[in-house]
Amino acid sequence: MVRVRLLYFAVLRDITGSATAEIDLPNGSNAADVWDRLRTQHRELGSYRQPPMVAVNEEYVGPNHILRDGDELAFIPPVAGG
Amino acid sequence: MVRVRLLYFAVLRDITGSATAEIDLPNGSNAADVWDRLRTQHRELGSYRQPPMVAVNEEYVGPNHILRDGDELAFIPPVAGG
Amino acid sequence: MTYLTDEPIDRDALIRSVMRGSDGACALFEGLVRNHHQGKSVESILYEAYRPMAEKEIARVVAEVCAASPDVAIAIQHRLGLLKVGEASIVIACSSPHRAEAFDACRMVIDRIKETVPIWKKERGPDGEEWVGWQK
Amino acid sequence: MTYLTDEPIDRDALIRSVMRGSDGACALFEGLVRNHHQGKSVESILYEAYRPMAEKEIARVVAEVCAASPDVAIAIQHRLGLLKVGEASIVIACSSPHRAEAFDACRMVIDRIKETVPIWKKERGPDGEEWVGWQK
Repeated sequence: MVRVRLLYFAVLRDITGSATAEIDLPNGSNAADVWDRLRTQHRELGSYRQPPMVAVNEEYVGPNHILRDGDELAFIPPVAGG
Repeated sequence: MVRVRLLYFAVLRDITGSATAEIDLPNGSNAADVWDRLRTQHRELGSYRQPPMVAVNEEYVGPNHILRDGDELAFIPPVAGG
Repeated sequence: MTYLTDEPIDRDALIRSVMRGSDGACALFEGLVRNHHQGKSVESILYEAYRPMAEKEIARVVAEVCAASPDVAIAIQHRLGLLKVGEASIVIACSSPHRAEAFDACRMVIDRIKETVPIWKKERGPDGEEWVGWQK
Repeated sequence: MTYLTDEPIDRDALIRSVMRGSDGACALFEGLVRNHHQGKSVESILYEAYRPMAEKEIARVVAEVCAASPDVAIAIQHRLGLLKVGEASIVIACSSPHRAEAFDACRMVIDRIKETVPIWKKERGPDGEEWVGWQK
């Protein structure tokens, strides 16, 4: 098991109703697995099969990035800075 | 005969030592003729066979532009604004 | 340096911070809250960031652009929080001995910031509010 | 409007003058007196213009660029007289709903002004003074 700290920003925070969560995952889980779990919990995400961009420990990674214990995971909705 | 008001700017004012001059020209004279006259008067201009850009009455014109009585003529040394 | 601020951006201070005696040009870009977007009226925008990551990503953009244009000095401030129409969300100042590099750098910086930096905006208007870029 | 001024340029006033609620971008260009030119040290620059013609030529540049980019608002001030290193000789502000037009307009304005407007500069440094662009 690995424990991951999940951060929700912007539209994802509005949808989930929280800014952070601690989640436990089977060893070898990746970011896409977490996204699938979120989709089953929040029907507003149902049509989003692919996760948005993924950041682990404040760096962009691919959706298949394997999560490790203590990682900070954030799904990055479409950015709109500038 | 036409009388033309000649304006000297920048390097040309330094060379001629004046900012303006009234000159009388034969009918049908053009800006290049005036430039030739200046070259004979100021040896610093001797190597400049072609006049720099020419403005008559605050508009760019070609060197063969025929001057009329009362025109304001300016030779425009290489511009360096901005 | 921190690139994110919760206060109105001090444009003059930003420009001063990049100006060196060897510079002949300064290009500046300001992103402004405008009163409409995709046909909708906008009254204000709430900007939010994944702060530590946004700082890193902006620093990465600066490093990349400086590597491509070593003569350019770059300063950036991105504002967060609630901004009204006409207020600046971002100001980018790029100075350089010559203007082409300053313009190119300024444009490259804003283009890349818009692509990668984790900042979001929620537009508010008479029709309600919406996170930009997220289709319902 | 007069585009030429003998006073230090008020950048903020220029930007305010172009900003409309519909603008999402403002691009600014500043030309600065720099401390060197073609290998020579520069201490100050004297700017001189054929004033009425320079006003007309700048107005022509503005009209041309506005015709090409009708959504852009443009403000320009060019300073004349003796300027020290670091001072702005020209400031150009271009605002627009979107940034590409603002950048393009700003660049087009400065490029064209440098080509056609009858303004000259005499550089002063420890080696003497010289009109820029005129070979002895």
